[in-house]
Amino acid sequence: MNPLQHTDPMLLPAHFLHSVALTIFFLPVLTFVILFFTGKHISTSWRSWLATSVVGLMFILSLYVHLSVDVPIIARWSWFSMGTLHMTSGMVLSSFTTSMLVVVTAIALMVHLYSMEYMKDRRNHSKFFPYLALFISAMIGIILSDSLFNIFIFWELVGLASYLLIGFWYQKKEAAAAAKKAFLYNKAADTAFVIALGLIFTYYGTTELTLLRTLISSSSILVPTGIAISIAVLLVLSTFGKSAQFPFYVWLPDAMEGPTPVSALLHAATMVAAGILVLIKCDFLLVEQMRWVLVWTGAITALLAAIQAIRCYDSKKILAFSTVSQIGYMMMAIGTGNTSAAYFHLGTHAFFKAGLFLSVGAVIHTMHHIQQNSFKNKIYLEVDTLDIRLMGGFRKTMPIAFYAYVACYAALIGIPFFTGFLSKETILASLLQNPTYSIPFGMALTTVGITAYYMTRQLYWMFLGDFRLAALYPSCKEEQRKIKENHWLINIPLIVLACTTLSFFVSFHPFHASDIHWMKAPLPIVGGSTSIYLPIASISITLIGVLLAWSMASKEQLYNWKQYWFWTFVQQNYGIEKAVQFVFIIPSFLIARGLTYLDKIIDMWVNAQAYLAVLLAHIVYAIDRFLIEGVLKGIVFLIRIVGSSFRSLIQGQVQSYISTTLIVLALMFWWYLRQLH
Amino acid sequence: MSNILFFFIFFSVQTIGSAVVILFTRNVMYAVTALLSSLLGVAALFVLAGADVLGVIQIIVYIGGVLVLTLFGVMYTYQSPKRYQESIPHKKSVFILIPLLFVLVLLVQALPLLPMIDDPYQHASKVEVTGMLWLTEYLPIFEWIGFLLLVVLIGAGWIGSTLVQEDKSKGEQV
Amino acid sequence: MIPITLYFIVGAVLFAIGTTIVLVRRNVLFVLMGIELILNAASINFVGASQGDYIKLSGQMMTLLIIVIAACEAVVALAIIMVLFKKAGSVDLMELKKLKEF
Amino acid sequence: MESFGLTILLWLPLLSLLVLLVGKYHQPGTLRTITIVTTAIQLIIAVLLFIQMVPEYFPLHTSDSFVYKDFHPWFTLPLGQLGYLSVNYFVAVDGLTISLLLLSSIVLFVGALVSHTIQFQEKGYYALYLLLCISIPGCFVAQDLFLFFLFFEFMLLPMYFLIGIWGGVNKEYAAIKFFIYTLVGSLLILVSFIILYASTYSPTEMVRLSGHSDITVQSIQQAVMDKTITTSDMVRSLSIQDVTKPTNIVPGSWLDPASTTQWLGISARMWVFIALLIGFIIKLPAIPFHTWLPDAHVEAPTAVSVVLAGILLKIGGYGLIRIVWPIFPVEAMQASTVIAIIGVVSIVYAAYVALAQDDLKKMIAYSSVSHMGFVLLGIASGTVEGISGAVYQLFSHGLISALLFILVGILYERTHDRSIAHYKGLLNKMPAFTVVVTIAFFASLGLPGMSGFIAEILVLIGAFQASQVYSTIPIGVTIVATIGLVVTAGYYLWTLQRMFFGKFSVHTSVDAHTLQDLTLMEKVVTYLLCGLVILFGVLPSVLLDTIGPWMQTWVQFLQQSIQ
Repeated sequence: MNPLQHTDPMLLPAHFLHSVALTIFFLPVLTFVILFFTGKHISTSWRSWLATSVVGLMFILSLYVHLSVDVPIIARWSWFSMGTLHMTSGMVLSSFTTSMLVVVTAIALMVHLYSMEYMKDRRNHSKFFPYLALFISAMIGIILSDSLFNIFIFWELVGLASYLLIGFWYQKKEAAAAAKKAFLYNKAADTAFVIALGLIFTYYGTTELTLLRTLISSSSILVPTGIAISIAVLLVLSTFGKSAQFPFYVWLPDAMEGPTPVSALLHAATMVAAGILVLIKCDFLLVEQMRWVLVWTGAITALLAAIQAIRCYDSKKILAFSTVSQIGYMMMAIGTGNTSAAYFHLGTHAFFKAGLFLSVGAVIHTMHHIQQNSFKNKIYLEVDTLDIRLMGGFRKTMPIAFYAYVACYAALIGIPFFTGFLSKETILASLLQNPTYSIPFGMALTTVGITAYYMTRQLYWMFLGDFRLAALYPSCKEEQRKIKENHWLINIPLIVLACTTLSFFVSFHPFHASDIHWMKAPLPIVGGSTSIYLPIASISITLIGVLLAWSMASKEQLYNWKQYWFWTFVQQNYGIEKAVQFVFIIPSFLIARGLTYLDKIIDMWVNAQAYLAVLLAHIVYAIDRFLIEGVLKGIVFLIRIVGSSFRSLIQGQVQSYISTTLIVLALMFWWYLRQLH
Repeated sequence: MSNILFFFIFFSVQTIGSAVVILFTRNVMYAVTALLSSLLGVAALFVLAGADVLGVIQIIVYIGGVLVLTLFGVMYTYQSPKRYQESIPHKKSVFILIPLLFVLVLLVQALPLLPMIDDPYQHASKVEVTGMLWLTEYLPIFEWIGFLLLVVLIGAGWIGSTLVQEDKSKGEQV
Repeated sequence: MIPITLYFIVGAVLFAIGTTIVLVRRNVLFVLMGIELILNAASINFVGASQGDYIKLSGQMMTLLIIVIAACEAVVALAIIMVLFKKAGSVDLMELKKLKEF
Repeated sequence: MESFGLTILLWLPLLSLLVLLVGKYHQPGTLRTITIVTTAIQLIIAVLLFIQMVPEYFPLHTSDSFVYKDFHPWFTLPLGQLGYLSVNYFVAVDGLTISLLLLSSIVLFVGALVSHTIQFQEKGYYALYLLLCISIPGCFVAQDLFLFFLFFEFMLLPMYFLIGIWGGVNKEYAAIKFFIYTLVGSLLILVSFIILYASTYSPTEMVRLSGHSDITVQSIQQAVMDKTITTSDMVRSLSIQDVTKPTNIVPGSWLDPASTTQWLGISARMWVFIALLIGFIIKLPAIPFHTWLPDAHVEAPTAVSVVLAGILLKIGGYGLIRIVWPIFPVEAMQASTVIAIIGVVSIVYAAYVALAQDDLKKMIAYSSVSHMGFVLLGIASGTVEGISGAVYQLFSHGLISALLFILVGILYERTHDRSIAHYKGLLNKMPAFTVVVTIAFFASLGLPGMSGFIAEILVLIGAFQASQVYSTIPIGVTIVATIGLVVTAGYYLWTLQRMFFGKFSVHTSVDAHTLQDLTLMEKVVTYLLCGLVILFGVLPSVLLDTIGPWMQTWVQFLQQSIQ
């Protein structure tokens, strides 16, 4: 060994649990590789079972790790080195990270079980499970990594996996466009992450979060306030992209082009959760001076997305807007410094949002089957199977999906005895504690009502009343009746997820989250509702929303709100996309065009140089031709005359040759004899 | 003017005159005859210069050998009187300048260089000395010359023989 | 004795005439005769120049050499003339232009 | 004995060249087999050299810093007033060289594999290709600037003919443009080398040539300081070690740091630095010396584009790291802000221009310019991260651009149409091709897990650090560079969306029946490159642990010089 290569004190040996955790990480990577390369060579059911059982194994291992971890244990090894400079990879196992691991693997397991049936007959099936595995492994990477550098890597890989999965049905033009849009919005936000990473590395010398935490808390490295604020702002900006916050959130509704299980995973556990997760991990980097940005962005996002959901008819997009809105709550929580509340809401939201997506997916699945069967009967339903205006009456035909939906719905709008109520109360309470955030608090409270409104509306249109598609195509009535209930593989995840939304699952106190027992409390839940008035207020607002929706929904006519400019504006994402188009994309293309011309100008300049050189050559050639060559030609002409006169002597006759010889001989004699004188 | 000088002039005129005849005649036979006269004149000039032996050799070799050979040549290449009669093209008269150039060189450059030789032994015979030198000092050279002559004769014979062979082959073909 | 100058002049004239024959005449046989004349002119010069020489007789010996060479030359030349005549069918130098370069 | 492998690596193609030229081969493919076997042996040797290489800390610019080394005196030329020129056959391998040697072996091997598209005058083609197989590794291992320049020029000539004879429609224009641009560059380099020659002397060579035991380096240096040795008696060497040593500069010469010679207010040292910089930047290329590249790449046949993008551009970066910066450390640090700005402008500018291209190959060519901007930025940063990133970018871009050009070549070979707008939904027809294209595109846009990411992130981190360590590169400049990342992602994804996704349809000028998926050979080549890209993306330690110490000594040298 080289004596100069000393052991870096930063490096830490690995614990046994780390190898288990690494196994959890590498299992989906392995699945990805195996399934990607075997492709269509193995059957659909084999592929599904393999992927699902791997995720099941991961879930069990995660539970084991979570239950084994007591105090945070960290491993750190050198990933690569440049001389004595090491780039380290760290892994932290704490109750926080491992509980997140459990949440992600649990939801992934549900989604896998669900997908086995849901994706069975779909095109391109051979790619679905590998992409899903990639998605999950990247997410686990974010959860476990202790180094921001590594987090960034998995962060981008999550983006890649979402790109592949959103564009899964690549033949649909919209799907390809949505995938590109999602990736580009994320990439734009990621540049902020790159810059933040560079600044952190420059000013702190490491990107290991545990080390950074120690450095900052001990104030051993003094960083200019401006830099510290910029780092925080940049980190927050980058999470706005992944977690779909204003103004980056416009990619999320479009991302509904992907298969429904993907949406469930993306909204519940992986992609949008990643941003919140990173913010919670980097909480100590978020300086006080900029936290208001988080609160305000969260409040604005929550409100705007909720408003957009009011007039939305796409069953999945409504849920997408609700996700954006709920993530806004989490942002607010982080902004107020109550990261545990954010984390709590993240966990509860993961379950009930997955449940919502899967139950809605079950309905869509049925709709899809109705459409397919109609095709068989030569009835072509040229309709959007996601449109809630065409649904209805599924309460009777699909009771399991309905009740699962209702449970998750209750959790989302914040009905007591459901998990969502607890977590939302905690966030609202922490907002209330800071008097400067009274306006955001008001917005958040308003959003609670709006959420209740649009979710009730969706419930009403989807499950209650009559089957409205049958009004257009009467034969569908029969079809709906035929499909009684979904496959058990779809129903089991629905039942499990519905159970997890009950508040007993996390806390025995139905109105207060302080005695949370959910597995091991990952973070101490601070706050909770301090006054009795807050729950009352929020519950009443929720009830108002529900009742309003009930009364409005029954009266709401098909296609009747579109003429108002406000709703048009809302449905166009408040003009954000237009603004992006005008401020970034069109200028980009103009710049590209312009620079291409500039390139041509440079080229022209180079060519002009070449032409000038050629021109000069021609001028020189002309001089050469008329001046120098003229003189030469004259000489040649003279020589030719002399030559031809001599040549007349040399006509091939011996005598001519002799005469020449003799002349020369005579001259030589002349010369020789002169010498003798 | 001594007798010798008279003879000298006489034979000189004979030699040069005959040469002039060769230059101008159109008849080859006349030319051969004129050549004979010219060579005889040269032989006489040799004798006048005290080279008796050379004069004899001149007559034997030239008149006996070369001239006869030339006559054979004339006979062999005889075509027709028309072709036989040739004319000198006017264009070629320019060539006369070239010999004159040599004469000029001689007169202007060479003659002034000549030493005036005083002859102590007026007209003493050189025959004896010639014989002695032939067989002593110049013997190897003459051996070589003889050998050269042999080679030349063989060569000439060979050249001639190819002609004969060609004739034969032609005859056979016909 | 006869002055060498005279011999030289006679030799020169003979040489001039021989050369003229060589250069001017068209018949190869005439050319051959011209060459003989040139050789004789040279012989005259040698002999004339060695008038006063009674010991070495270099000039005479050289003349003898010339005579022999002349004989050789005549033999070979005539052989060539015959071949030439056979091949070209002519002894006219104006018609023999094979040496012409183009 | 270790230099034996180096000798074989360098001169084996010459043997193959002789075999190729002397024999008559009627069997089709024989010539290609010879070339492939030759490059394969070169690759194996390069890999063996790499594996045996022990990462250690060597003092830079002494002959000890080389792991494999081969030194033979070549000739000594008396040059009158300018003393004696001592030229040696001096080839050696160190941390920087081994990475590029490995890269060039890989790319040349791959280039030989994809040369089957050449249909006429194969003998000439393969002969020129083998000549490249000598000159390119030669350029990397040469430690004498004379030798370096020799190899450098010998690379130019085959390239000119390869583009000019076997190229596309506009090949003559492209070849001449390439030739003139590069010639201007090499002219500047040559002039700089001559000035370097005139301004430095080599005490070690003087000791070696004198043969006296009592003459030492110190005594000679003392004598030069005392001016007892006149300039006409000095032995000068263009060995990189000698030229880069500051103590070897002749006192009072142009390049003497104490000299006050100025022209237009810029010191002579700075002028020579600028000349050398431009000479190598043309090769790199960076804005505004880049316009030869799109034409040359587009017109060249596939294998030649692969070699051009894969290795030839790297020589620019190599020259900057190996020659320019060590000789002129102070000037380089003075100019580093400007150079970083040139690099950033290259990144953003070329990315934007690529966005506007309709020709797939041209787009990739511009992306090369964009990626080479990172090399310039990394070198300008002068930090360990930055320089490692730059070298890693050289390596990674060599692999990725080779892959990209092979893929474009595959498509062009089938349809003779490279227009992006003429294809839609290719994924339906060519699934394997699309998968590889997607991997290549994502690798090129710097997705983590691929080699390009490591390079770019290291360069950016290095550039950020430069703002703090030397306060040379303003943070804003680096932030602008990140815009390039987004635009790069934009044009690649847009191309993917337009060409590969959606329903299948092609322009009427394209024959849809010719669109076959990858053949076995193409699969082997592209999967190999994909595998390498991912390997070096996931395990950068494979390369960086070996070459890292060299980078560190390089930066230490730089820091010592500017103090």
